[in-house]
Amino acid sequence: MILTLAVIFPLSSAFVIPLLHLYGSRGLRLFLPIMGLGAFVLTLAAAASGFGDYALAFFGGWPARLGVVFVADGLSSVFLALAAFGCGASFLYFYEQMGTGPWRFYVIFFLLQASMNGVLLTGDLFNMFVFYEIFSLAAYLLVSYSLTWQAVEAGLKYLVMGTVGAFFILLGAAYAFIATKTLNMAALAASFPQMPKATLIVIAACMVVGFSLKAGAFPFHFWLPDAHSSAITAVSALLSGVVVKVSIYSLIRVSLLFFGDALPSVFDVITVLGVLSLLGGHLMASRQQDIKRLLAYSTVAQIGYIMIGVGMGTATGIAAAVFHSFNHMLMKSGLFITAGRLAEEIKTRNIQDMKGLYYHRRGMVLAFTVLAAAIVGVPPLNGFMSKWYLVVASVEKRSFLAALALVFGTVISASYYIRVLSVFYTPGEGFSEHESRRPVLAIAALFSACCVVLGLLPFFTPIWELFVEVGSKALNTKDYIAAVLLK
Amino acid sequence: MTAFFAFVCVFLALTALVASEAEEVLSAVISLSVFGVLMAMVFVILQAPDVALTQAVINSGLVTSFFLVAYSQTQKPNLLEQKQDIGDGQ
Amino acid sequence: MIQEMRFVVAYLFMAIGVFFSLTSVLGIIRFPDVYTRIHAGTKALTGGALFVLAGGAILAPSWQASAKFVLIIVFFLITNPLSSHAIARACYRHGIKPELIYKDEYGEKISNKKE
Amino acid sequence: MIKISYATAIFVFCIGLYTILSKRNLFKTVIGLTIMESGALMLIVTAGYVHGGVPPLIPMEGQAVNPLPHAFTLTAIVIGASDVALALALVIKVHRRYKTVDLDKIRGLKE
Amino acid sequence: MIYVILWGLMLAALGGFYRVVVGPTVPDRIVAADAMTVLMTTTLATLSIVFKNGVFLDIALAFAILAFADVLIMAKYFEHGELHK
Amino acid sequence: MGLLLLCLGIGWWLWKGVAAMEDPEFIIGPAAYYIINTAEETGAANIVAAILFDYRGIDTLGEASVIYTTVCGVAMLFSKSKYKRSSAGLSFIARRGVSFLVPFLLLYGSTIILMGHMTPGGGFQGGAVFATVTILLCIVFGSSFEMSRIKPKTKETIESLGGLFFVFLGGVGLLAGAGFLANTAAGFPRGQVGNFLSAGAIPLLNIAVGMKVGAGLSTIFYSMVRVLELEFGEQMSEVEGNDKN
Amino acid sequence: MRAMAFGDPVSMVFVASATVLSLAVLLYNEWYFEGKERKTFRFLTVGCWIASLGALFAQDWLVFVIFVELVSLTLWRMIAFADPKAALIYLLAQLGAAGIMLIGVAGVSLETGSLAMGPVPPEWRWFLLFGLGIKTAFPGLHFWLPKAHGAAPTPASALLSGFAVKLGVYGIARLGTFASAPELLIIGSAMALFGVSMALMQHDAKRLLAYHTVSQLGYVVSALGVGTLLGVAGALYHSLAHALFKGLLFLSVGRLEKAYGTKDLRRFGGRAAWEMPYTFIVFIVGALAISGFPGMSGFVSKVLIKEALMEKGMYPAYWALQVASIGTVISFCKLGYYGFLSGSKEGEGRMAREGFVCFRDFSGLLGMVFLAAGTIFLGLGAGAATSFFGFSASGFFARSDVFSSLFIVFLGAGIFYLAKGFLASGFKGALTLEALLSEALQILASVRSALVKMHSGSLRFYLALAVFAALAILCYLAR
Amino acid sequence: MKPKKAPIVLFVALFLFWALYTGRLDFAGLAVGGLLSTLITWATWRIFSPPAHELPRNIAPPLHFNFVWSLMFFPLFFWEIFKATTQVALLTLRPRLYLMPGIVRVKTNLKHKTSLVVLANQITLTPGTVTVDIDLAHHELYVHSLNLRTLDECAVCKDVNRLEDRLRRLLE
Repeated sequence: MILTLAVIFPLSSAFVIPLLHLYGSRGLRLFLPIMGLGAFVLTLAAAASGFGDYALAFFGGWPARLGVVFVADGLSSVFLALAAFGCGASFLYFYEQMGTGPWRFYVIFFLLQASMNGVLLTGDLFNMFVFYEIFSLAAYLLVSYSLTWQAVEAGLKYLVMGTVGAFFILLGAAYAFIATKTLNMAALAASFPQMPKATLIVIAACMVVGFSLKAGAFPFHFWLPDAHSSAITAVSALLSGVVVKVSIYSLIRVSLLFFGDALPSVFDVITVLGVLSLLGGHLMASRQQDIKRLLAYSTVAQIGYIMIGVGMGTATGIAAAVFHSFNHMLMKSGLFITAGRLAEEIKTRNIQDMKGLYYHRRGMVLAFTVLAAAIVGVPPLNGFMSKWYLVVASVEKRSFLAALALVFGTVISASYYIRVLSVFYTPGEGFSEHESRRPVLAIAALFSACCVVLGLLPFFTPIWELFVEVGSKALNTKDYIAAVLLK
Repeated sequence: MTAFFAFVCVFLALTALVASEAEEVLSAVISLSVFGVLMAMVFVILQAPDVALTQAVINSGLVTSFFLVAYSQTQKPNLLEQKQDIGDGQ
Repeated sequence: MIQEMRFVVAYLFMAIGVFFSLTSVLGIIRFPDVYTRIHAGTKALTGGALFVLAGGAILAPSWQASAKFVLIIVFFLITNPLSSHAIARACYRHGIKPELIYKDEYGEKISNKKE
Repeated sequence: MIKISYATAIFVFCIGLYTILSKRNLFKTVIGLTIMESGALMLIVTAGYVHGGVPPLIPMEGQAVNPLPHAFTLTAIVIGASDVALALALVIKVHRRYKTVDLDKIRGLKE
Repeated sequence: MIYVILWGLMLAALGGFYRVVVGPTVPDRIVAADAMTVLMTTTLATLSIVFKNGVFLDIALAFAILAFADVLIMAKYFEHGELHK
Repeated sequence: MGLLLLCLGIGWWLWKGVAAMEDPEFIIGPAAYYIINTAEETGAANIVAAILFDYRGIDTLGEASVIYTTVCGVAMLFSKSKYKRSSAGLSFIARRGVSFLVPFLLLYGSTIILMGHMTPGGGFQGGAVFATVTILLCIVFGSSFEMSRIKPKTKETIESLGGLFFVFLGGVGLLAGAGFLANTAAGFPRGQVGNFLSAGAIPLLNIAVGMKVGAGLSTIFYSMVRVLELEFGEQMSEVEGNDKN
Repeated sequence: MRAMAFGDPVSMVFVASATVLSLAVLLYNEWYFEGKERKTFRFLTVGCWIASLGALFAQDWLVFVIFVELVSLTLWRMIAFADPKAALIYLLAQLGAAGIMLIGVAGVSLETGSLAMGPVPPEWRWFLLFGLGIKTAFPGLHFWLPKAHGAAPTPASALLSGFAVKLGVYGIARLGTFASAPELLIIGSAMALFGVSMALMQHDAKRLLAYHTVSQLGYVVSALGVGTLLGVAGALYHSLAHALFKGLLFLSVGRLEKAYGTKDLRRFGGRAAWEMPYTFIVFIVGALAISGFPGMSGFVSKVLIKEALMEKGMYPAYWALQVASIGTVISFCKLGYYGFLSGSKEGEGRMAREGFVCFRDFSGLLGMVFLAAGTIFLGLGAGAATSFFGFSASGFFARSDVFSSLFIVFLGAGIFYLAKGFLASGFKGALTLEALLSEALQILASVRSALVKMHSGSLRFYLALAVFAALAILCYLAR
Repeated sequence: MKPKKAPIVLFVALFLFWALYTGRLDFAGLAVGGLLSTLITWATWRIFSPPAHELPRNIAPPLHFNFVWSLMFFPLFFWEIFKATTQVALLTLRPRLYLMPGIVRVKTNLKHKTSLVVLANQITLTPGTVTVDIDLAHHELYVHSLNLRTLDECAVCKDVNRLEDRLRRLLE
């Protein structure tokens, strides 16, 4: 029930908004916050319902083999919570900035949220593809929303690459279907090990390529910096914080469920992609002058971190990847919101023109500092903790190359974030004297506070154990299959 | 039937190649519409009437009109002049 | 007997249709310019398709299928002259001159109108 | 026959991919997307075919083909059409900004 | 026998395809494509006899009803240079 | 050339992937169940429609949402544009012919929608026919003609209502406790297989999808047809503005 | 969270040095800085001290690394005031070190199931040693040190060489407190010799001191490598002593720098002995201490170390340290001569005479005096201090030790007198990791430019690359 | 047939289409068909008489439909088509093309615009002739012919007039 509502409520909100707009826009002003809040609460509720045990929702009353089933387990719960927070922050930011005027934005936003929840919850491969397409289309649109030439170009590139990726995913699903004649993920997982190797390879490659294209791992990442830097601030935060993570979720889910036993070398591929995107992203970010572009390349690198965690294929690795995903949502959304707001206020995105920003926008810059420190991995903050667990995971798997790449990447990232920060703190003149408005500051402050708290929490073993449990549960395909198919 | 199907398949590949390689966009669009018809035929031979019907409906009219609308919109290099004209006219 | 007659008639129709289709395609390939090719294209419909479809209508297993064949014929008859005519007119208006023409009263009319 | 269909589908998919990779015109890119999609769809539909099957409509004489891929394909066709429509809309927008549809000239965002 | 008809129609369509490929002007291609569509629609209808199933006629009917839209759209584009006139 | 080889390399692997599998002799998996039990459980003669709207109804909702997303997006992208109204259409013959065809096209579209549970077709195909009709009207009669008949506002209302109707029909199942988009389990009458009034909610869902798709696709076309765009520079504040059309 | 608790003597020694040095530097700050910077530095110094206390009390490798990182951060902020670039290099080096240590720590925790500080399995020891080696500036890994020391403001330099690098030593000590470690011996002696030889070639006063830090840490490391109680005691004693006298030396050079406006030895006027007598006095104390002059702290610690070495019969290391001592003396003669004595009493060069106008002037000196007092106390009260380690030190200070120290001091002074001209000429080009590192940076830069070329904005290229990658993945999976 | 009867003709046509298309003669099917046909007739019959500015008003809709003649008309029509097609097919099969294309103006005597359009379509359907344009004001058709046969005498006009006569008997 609650799982269904988590998808249906935002979807029907999206359907209702045009009616509200066309027949009296006052209703829009009243209902829009309610819709946003409702979507947030329902998503969180779905996350909560799935955290302990497997929560299932059967569509049309059909059992999982016949129909579509929604499954919430630990993994999807964490990502649901992530999506709830990311979308909430982005919604709040946009609502605060634009009001109810651009109603089509909200339509697409709610479609995006609904489809993301759908991807995170669904237990059916083709259904996942459908929701994936909705949210990809919504994402392309949100990127090109501002209609500047950058936005349009980035949107087009994103669309072409994303569509190619989607077709690869579709091809993978098709092959899976050809081989097993079923598309329920649990049923697929049960019948994967008996598949001919050639088919297995094709499925694995198509899935990895498709999801990497959508997530923006290294040789497939080229749309990402364009899209994330050209979009408006709220959208950038949403894209970097949440949308990319949903692809990561799909990658984790698919690779663990299908290839965990059948074709373990997939994880090597994922690790290599992770290392490449980590190094590539950091190296590219280190020479950017445009702050949003820098952050976007940093996202590529962080995707690399997460993919290294996934590629380890162990409970610790998955737990670290999940934890880092969550942290990255907090950090990158916060960074995009603060940096984007600053850039909007001073009407430039060039880092060199931001000299002395600290002395004029104290709150925002402080929040930016904390978030940047967190993303670099300064000890008591969450970025450090997740990186530490990533290192632990990779050492556990004895892949020192990945561990060294992690360290090396961190060093590079420190170099460019420090470059930005030192510009902020160098005295300079020429900005109008007003502090950003409260709600934005509140979001930024909340996110930086969350960074601190999440950095300290894993020191308490039980909390970290929760994450490890999520990882081990995600690894335990037998339980998943049993829970979905036997109910 | 198999031979006929093979022929249709070869034909399909040929139209796809022409749609890909034609130098004019319009020719490619025309080729694409033929491609769509052949696709529908393939679906029919594969005993999928629903899919074939969808392909038929989408292919004749919708996709072509979208392509041609977009193409006609991009055939005006100087938009500013156009704007002037329209502004004067109305 | 009647059944066999039906088959014979149907296949005769169809054979005629295929013959006309092939000749019309030959025309499309051989004719010199657009306007003449439109004639050939029209023939592909009227000569070829109609006869084949009529044969099919005779051959069809049930009356519903025959009705659908008839419907297809009717709609072809309605739609195809439209498209042929539209193409011919569009070509002329677009400015594609016929390569081979002996008499052009339409061109005279358009040029008169413009003046 | 099934193998022929598979081969054609894969070939068509590759042609679409090749079109996207090699053509500079944006419309060609979109056409490539369409072709690619068609290839994938053909693959899925073929997956449902069985020899001597009949369409999955209830008064059936004989063994029906697998109806499940047809449902998927329907959905996927719609999705592909939406993709194409959106791509074309964006192409128009790009043309508004760049005054060209040459992909090698639409390179404002670098590095 | 019916296969002869199918092959004949498809060969005719192939001939039309030659014009689509080489057609010097775009209207040539349009005309040829239209003829091909007609021929292939007929083939579709004939296929329903091959498969002994009237369902496939629906698809042929769809093409018969809707295929002219393609040509009209192209003709419109050709006549006016844009579709919104 | 290298690119071609690249693509063919991918194709080679894909081919190896399918070549490794044997051709199926009979149907396995859920499809076997569908073929046997569809008539009994849903009352739809068209198994594909039963799968689309009953067994896997959420897929169809997703599909409708894809179109909705595209429609909203295209409308958003072109919201700054205006129509250049013109009645320059095709010749009189074409006009007359098309106007003669339009009622038949409409009937054809609605037939496809309403018979979706029995014959090939359904909401999407019928909706596409409706959209084709509107496109044809615009093309043949010029844009000013059709505009006077169906306003964008109406279309958008139809589209939203279609979506809401779909969700509502799904919600009935949810309220009945049989799960979202439940059909006969939620109390919709099954009817006689092959009869017009059968298959429970499937015809209704078809209608909902048809409303949505028809209005949506024609909105896409009309949004793209809009030409005159005021070049507003590239400030963010002027994005969207007020979207009145 | 694994608990932190008060440590054993080992950490107490380091705590003491950190505390004393921080206090002194706090006092010195008042004189050295002005305005806003002073405030910041006050804050940073205290932060640094607290962080280092955290590191020293940590019972757990992870916590240790975290706090060491915090120390690095505060110091980075201090250095960045003067030279952001050097500061960046410093921070990156420290971060890299921490990261490598983290890999080791992760391995340890997986292998042994606990993160407790202490000896670790040999496989992971190398990771930790490598990381700590960067922090301790092992030869080859020391590339960040001269730059950071040279660029930093004086208090930061003092803190840096006073206890930031000591944290690395502390880690090494924790790695294997009572186990003989020949690799440490080798590294230590190499460090001592290398540091001194590099120091001799410098004419930047602060760089000279920085290289001496390397050399003195060499003593400590080799003493740790001995692995006996005596060795550990010597190492601890020496690191405590070194914290005090090196801090002292840095602070006094800082005063010189402020007075002359330069750090270059050749451009010092050399009249400071007359103009700044108090500074000169404390400098002399420091110089004597580092040279191992009897009665000073350096003497005691060096004797302890040498005894430990002798006891185990590690003669090569012993002699290496002796040679290093001679070099130390030479270079400090050089520093003292050029810094304070080379000019005549009536020379040119304008320079404000040391005075005590306000609290600021006073506090600056007070910090130094504080350190000098500590140095002398450690030297004279050696017995009291060594009893802290649980054994009496009196037995070691035989006459032979005193004489040998004196001999070394005078030998060094004599050599300096003879080779004064040669030493002033300076020296360029040494085989360090720096060259290698710059090579690596070159490679990195070329990689980056290749990457930049890749981001050409061409969608077709992007897609081609993606498809190529897909093909590669297929080929890999099929292998 | 009075103008008000137009919707009824439309309704019948639609209903016929429905019945033929669905092929169901049970009550529910016919009821739904009737309902739909009524709805669509109600919604669209106006399209048959487009707004005033579209067309000259004075042309009335076709007055009658001669059912008896139609029994004769359609076979003749098909025979005409068959004849023309054979002619053109033979034309294409010759080794050398003997073409004499040209556009001629054909004056017609049909009064009603719909019958004019039907004539135009009929001409187009007949192979060898394609209607290029229609001049409503002068009741003229411009016909492109594949083979004029003679330049001076309008051979095409004769063919067209033959068709026209039949059509007039059918519709007017």
